[in-house]
Amino acid sequence: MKVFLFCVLVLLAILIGAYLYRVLQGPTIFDRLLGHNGISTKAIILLIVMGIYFERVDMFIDISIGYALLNLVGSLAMAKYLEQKEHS
Amino acid sequence: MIFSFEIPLLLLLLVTAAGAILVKDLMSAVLLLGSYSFFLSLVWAWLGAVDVAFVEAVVGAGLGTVLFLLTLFGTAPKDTRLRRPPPSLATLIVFPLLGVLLLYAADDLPEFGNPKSPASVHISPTYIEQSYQDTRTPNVVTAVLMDYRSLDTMGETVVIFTAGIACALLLRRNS
Amino acid sequence: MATRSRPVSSEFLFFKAMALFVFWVLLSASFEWIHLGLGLFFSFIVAWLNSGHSPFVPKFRLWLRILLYLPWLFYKIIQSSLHLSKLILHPALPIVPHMISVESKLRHHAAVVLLGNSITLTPGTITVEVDGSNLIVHAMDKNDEAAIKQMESKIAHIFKDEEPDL
Amino acid sequence: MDILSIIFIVAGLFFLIVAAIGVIRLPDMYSRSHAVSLTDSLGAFLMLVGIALHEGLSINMLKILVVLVLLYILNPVIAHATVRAALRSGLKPLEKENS
Repeated sequence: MKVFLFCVLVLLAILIGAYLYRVLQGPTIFDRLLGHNGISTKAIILLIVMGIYFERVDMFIDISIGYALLNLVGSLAMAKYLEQKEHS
Repeated sequence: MIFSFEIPLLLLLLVTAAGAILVKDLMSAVLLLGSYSFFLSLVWAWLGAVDVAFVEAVVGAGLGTVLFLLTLFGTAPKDTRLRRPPPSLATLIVFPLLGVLLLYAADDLPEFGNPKSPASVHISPTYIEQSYQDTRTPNVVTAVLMDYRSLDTMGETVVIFTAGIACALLLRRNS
Repeated sequence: MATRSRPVSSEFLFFKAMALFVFWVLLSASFEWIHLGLGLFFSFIVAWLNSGHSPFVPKFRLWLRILLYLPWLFYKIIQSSLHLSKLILHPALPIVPHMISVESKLRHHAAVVLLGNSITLTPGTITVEVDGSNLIVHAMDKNDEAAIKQMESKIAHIFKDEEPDL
Repeated sequence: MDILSIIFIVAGLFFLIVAAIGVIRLPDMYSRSHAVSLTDSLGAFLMLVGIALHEGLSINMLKILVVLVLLYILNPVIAHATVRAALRSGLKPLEKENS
């Protein structure tokens, strides 16, 4: 089980790399924003898998809840900014 | 086995940091810095410092991004494109030298996780043995941060709280 | 505060505070009296501070219907996920991206929110713009319009007994 | 129980990989947002259910389910906000004719 979870962790890191490619390469700013959202979802999952791997889920789960809430604030602010920028 | 997972995380960090410097647009740089904080807090979480990871996520990914954005809101630049002149000759010489020097110095540091390094034999055993009896906190890093050094941490928390209040006030005015 | 124009119903305040309190208990995971008391106190404070927003209090019957709607939504999500995976992995990438404008007959804010959320949750369709009860949806496949119609009729059935507020 | 959770996690990973391929491969921003929503709704669900099964019945399992509910409520909001900002700022969606 430990080995399997480690493989899952590495695979998730590689997937984050795929999203990072989109963030770095994206033709428009919205592609970057989208990649950022994908990265944060992966990071939430990665944290929980990490918690299972260390068998200390009670510590890691709180950070992932915090991530999920903060991600909303950051992304909404970003989307709102981009919306207003084009209007003015 | 435990340490090899740091390599992909550190690679991601490096790529993000380089991207944040090299990208052509101010908005994208802000976004990349947000991702950078995410990865950095993943590294902290992997090292077991859960509180540091949480603060990094709150300050770096949440507040930092929103504060950068509010600055962009407030200044309202017509053009957020970054223009950067090519680096001068002195930069090209000094910084690689500095990097080589730092790498050379890092070679003399004790190995990561070495039980005989000065940091591990001096005070860490006391913390590891006594922190649970002293504070009833299950995580040693949390015990050090939140109990032994709680005044220091309280100052940091006040800073974060102030930043949060400033954020809320500015956002309210905008909406 | 410009948002506090609507009257604050005490019932709504109570529900909000209770939801926050459950969240607090889940996060702290300790059942000592001082933690519970502090949690209760702060949930009421936060609920009172934020009481200016939506006065919508779903009835119990409505919750039950929404709960019964969720498995169907989940079935739809699995179905369209498999379909979208097939489209993405297909070497020729046979997608047909297009915009659909949906003029729904829903007359509730909550119903429109539920519809938009369900559309976005279903892979292959995403709500782009909401104006009143009209939605603009970006879809990847030609058959998605029928699925949205079906979803809308289900949600209209959920909200059929409520007072329209849109 | 371990076998079941491994099956769930592998299925979730499959959807995550498909979504990552889609994010790289799809042609325009609106279609890429579909790939991201694919991850969020089914991949994350399967992975988190697998992890919760592995964890067993405890308060941690409840917290994992809370993360799941938060993801299901918040991610559509984020996706919608992103796409709406793109539309309002005048990014034209790619319209492909049936052929």
